[in-house]
Amino acid sequence: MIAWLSAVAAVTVQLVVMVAAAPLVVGLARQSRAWVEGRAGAGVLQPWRDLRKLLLKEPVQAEGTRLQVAAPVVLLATSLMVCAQVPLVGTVSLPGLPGDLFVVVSVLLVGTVALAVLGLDSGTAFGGMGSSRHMTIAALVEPTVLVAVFAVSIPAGSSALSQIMNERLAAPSTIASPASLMAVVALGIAVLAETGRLPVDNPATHLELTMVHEAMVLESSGRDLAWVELGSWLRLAALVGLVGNLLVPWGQATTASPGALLVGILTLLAKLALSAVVLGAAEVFLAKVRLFRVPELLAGSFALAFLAVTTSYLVT
Amino acid sequence: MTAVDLGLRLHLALAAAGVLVALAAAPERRARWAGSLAATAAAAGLVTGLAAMAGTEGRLTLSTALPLAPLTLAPDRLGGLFMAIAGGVGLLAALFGIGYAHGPSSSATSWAAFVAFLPSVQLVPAAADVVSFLLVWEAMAITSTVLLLADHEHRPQVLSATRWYAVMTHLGFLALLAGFAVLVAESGGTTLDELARAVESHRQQGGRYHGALALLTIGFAAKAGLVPLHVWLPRAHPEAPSHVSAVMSGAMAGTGIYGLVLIAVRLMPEPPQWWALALVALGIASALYGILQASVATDVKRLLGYSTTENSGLMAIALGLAVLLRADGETGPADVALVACLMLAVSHAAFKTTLFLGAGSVVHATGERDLDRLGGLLPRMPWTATAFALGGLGAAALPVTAGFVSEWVLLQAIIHGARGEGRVVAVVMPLALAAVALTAGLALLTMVKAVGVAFLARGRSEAVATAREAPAPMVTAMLAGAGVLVLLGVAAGPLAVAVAGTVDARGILATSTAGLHLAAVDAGLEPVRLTGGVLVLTALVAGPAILLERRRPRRRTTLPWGCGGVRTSPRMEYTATSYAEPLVRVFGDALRPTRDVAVTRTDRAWFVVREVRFHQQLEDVVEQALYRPLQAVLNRTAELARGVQNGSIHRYLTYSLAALIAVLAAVSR
Amino acid sequence: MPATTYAQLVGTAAGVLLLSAVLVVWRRSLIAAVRLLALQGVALAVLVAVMALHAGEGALLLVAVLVLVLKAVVLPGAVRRAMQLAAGEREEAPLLNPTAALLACVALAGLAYVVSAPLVEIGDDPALRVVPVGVSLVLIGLLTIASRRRAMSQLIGFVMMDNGIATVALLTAGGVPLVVELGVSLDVLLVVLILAVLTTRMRSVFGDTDLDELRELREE
Amino acid sequence: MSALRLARLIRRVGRIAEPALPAPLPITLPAPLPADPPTDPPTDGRALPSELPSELRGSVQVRHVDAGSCNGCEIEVGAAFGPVYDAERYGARLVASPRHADAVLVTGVVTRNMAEPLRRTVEATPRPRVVLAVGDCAVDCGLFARGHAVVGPASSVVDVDLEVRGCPPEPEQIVAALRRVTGR
Repeated sequence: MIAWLSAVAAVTVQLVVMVAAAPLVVGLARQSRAWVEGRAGAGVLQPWRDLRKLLLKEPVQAEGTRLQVAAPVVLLATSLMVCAQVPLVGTVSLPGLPGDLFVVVSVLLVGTVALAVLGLDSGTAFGGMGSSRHMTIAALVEPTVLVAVFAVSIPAGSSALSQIMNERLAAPSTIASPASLMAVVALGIAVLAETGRLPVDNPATHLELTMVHEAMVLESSGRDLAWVELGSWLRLAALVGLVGNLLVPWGQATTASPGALLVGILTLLAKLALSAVVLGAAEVFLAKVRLFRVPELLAGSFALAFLAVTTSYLVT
Repeated sequence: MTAVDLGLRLHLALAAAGVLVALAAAPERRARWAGSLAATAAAAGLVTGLAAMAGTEGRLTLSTALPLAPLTLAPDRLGGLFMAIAGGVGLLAALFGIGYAHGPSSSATSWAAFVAFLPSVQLVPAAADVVSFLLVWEAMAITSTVLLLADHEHRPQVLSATRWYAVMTHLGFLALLAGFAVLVAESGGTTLDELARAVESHRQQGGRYHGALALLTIGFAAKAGLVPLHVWLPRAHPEAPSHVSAVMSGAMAGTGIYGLVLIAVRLMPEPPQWWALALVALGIASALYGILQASVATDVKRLLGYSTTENSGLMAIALGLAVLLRADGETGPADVALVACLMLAVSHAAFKTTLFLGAGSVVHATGERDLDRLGGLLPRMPWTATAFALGGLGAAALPVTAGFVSEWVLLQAIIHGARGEGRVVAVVMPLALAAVALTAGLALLTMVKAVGVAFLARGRSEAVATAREAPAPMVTAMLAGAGVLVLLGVAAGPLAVAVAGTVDARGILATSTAGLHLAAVDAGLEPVRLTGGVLVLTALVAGPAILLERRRPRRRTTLPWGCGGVRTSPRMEYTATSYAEPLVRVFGDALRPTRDVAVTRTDRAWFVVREVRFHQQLEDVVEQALYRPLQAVLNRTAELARGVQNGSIHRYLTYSLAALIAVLAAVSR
Repeated sequence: MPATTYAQLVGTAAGVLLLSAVLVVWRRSLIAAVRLLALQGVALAVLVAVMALHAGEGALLLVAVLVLVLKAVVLPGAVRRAMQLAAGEREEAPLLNPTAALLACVALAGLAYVVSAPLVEIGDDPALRVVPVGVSLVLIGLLTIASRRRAMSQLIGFVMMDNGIATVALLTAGGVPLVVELGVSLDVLLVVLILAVLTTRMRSVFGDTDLDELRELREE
Repeated sequence: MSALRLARLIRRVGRIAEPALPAPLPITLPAPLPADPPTDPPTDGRALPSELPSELRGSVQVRHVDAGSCNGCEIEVGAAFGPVYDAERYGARLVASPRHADAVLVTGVVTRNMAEPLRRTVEATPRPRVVLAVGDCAVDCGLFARGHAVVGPASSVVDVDLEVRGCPPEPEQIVAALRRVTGR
């Protein structure tokens, strides 16, 4: 019972930290981008200000739309579920919910579907367009994700994330092996595609015809939009945090003691901050690739993931 | 007398009564009576199957039916599983049919064929000897052909579809006949057990054994709809009445998979490696090709038909991997893969039945199967929409449905399977994983497209405007299918254990919360807790949302945001065709679309465009490349053969004479 | 050198070899391809050096230095020189689109893994486990030659094949005799130079180095 | 441009945003009415007597509507959101849909074809919302008054909360008007 309670407490802490940090990750990425561009920038807290304002506003809903209320809530709930299952602050997981990677991926996909359905539901040309592109990319990313997962799960002999992390903590030499590096790079590309970042999608675009993510939410407003935004930011933060933890697993709490959790929180925040700065700055150097060149990028990442699996057979 | 004994007799009796009632009853009562009897018979079959699955033995021998050999029906545990699947599907389909069947599909012939079709599908897995197996198999083929023909007077494409179906299904039958004939000749007996024993002792003989294996595989693969023998599927499914399509896809395709599993576990245990590799290759090709065609299809029933090919492909992959892994000594993952194959069969039956019935309900209400002309049905048909969406969730393998659980088990088998020393296995595993992953991704897109385009946004044609929810029996059947799908997804552990029992798979355990624990590969899944977690988190979000809803109510506007445009119409929405357009481009090499754009200009000026028409056609590439040339050759041969037959009685008698001489020559040698 | 470190170093070098080959197929830019070729040379040299240190053979260390000079500096340099002669051609327009080429790479890597089983099993040296990488390099090099238009890419594919052969030879024979390795590499250098000259000639005649244009030379 | 050259350029240029001016007057304070004569030199954004909503403090998403402008104002609006004036640092951002917007920024005289779209755009914007008329044309038709395709200034079609004069207005003025809304 006590073990159960402390696990719940650890997961709750992780959820709270992620909800607080996810907008800051986006804010920091935008801010670092602004610095590189020679701007002053809106400040790291800007996403939080945006959220507060959106929650205070009156949402507008068009006739004939049915899922504008439910779909954003589902998206946010699945993002929270992902945050609860992925080892971020620590590898402590709820008993019976070991954060199996395949389960995490399918929970993520439920969120993806919620967003795609939201776009179709709006009944406008742009909503359908965004939804179609979003699902196409999601479908093509899927092999990369699963094969990369396969590659990182080989040393641990399990697809449960906490076990993978523990294995990496126990044998750091596996982290720097070519197989693991290739898999993490492939996973990184997949994360960029899945979360709608450059070079697959431009989160700051105003041009409807180039949109993917934005086109689906053109119809949402007020708190509906707030849920969508927070949900997407949580996805980004959780996945970036996961990749960060795969590369640098140290600092994660392996027990639910307060001290370990504190260390876990601090190292997680440091990893997230570093990734956000790198992400924001790197995006200045990237151009969005044409939609029909995206498969090329994804095929590349798939090849990396596959080679990660074969090279992991070579070096044991 | 055991439950199975009783069940088999009851099942046959009820079905026979159903056929008689269908032929005799007055038209206005026919549907209710024949449908109810069919449903009861199917229910009896379901219970019998479940009992057999649990290990109850029983047999029904009809010694006088045929002069040569007695017919024996004695389902073993594996047969019981597939019998139960067919029973469940048949029950829902019959229930649905009561409200659905109208026009030609409610004629006496159609109902009689339907009532006879259900038991034939259920008794294939119950057959204990070759003769009864082939007999029931053929009955299944004939009754389904009759059902398919129901609407032939109104729609010419029905005839073409039936022709394809009849030819393919009989070629498959011939392959089975030949394959079994070889085995029977080897063993001297006709029961499946005798065959298995003969195979055991003749394993080293080579040639014949491999030939029989190949023939049987072709026969079963054609029924399961594996590429390249799938061509009848996307034609027959759209043209059959929807409750018939549900049985054809959910249960009849399952008999093909049953046959393949039967080969691998009972008839010829430890099949050779080439067979397993061929099965995996066929499976990968079917899964990818099927889902690719489904994702670009606009006819909702054609889409579902191709999706059947995809799912059969997944099952074939799982079965092939199970055989490969067992040959490699990896019994743990091999058992998991085998269980995955059977779970996929169960979940496929559940979601495909729901989806076909849902599609039938849409056709019933609107008369449209073309997604491009549907839309906005959610407020008009909320129950159909709910059931169809849940079915879509299952087909896309998302939690918490049986589809998700079975795909998860398959993935676990794959990632734990590659630990051995076998190099072939080591390379096949990641390839299979990639194929399964891409299939899952495309299935997700396909189902979002089907559900989203048909039920959300605004209607794209007038047919939608008058749509009304289906009558009670249909709604009940659809919702029951969806309910089973979710229930099996939540109770993953018991499902897996029950399925594992039928093939003696070890290391598949259920936890106290109906979760699934794969002891063989040390992996666990807890759908109940997962659902609980998601529900708690949803409540966490929904709470504030409801609170805010009170404080700041939302404002309704008439139009969605259309860039301030004054004329926005439903015609501007994305259609199913446009939804799949990026995929058509990405996979252009594999799909080979033919497109043409016709621009009509005004007479006055070249640059004033009056109208632009875009037409895209996506044919089945396999059919084009493989069957058309074959057909051409056949036609040419037939033309030549016509010279043989000129109506002259003398010439026919000469043929007889020549034949007689030839036979005598052959015998005397 | 401890056995585990040795195995890991060999693995890393092999990983870089394979990765650089795949990246050559992925990228369209020819300049990037030449840089990747140099990287591949370095990885090969490291592989040789690691084996030399492990076996404690001075001669093998000499081979490592030679490999470094030849494959990381001279050969890429020659290819780059050829490219400068055929100025203005920086982008490959492949016959096979990169998506398909990458998937083909994946298939070839799998094939290499399966077919090199007999080579791997000739000893229990951990270095032998990476023989499939060499075989994949040969196959991917051939794929590059077959699927690309520009003469420059053919050069690159050719050098990749040579690297692959060298890797296999090195790993299985515990180091090719110095003379043989030198001879082969010089052969390749010669081929590169000849092709470079040919390319320039082609360019001055056709204004392009699209090899499909060579079809026009056929007498009819 | 290669990544290396881009990096060098970034290092050489450094920060190009101009230093921030002191924060504007508190938004709840109603500003005086315009002193009517149109020859009045353009000043920074003047709030009409209505109060600006406090919900928008710190974050304003702007939907820009060109109701019939000569594109002079567009250039200045673009400059206001560019790196030099950097309106984003005060919490303002251009967005692609009025559903996401808090402010509708109107430039140009309202032409007949754009009157209905403008009305719809404002209608599609969730409340509380602010409408800014930027440039002389949007404020009082400027040069194009009494044109045959002109409906009138923005205020003749929708309720305008803030006006920015100038033909075209300078980016500082646009930024100042936006800062009145964000209060930063």
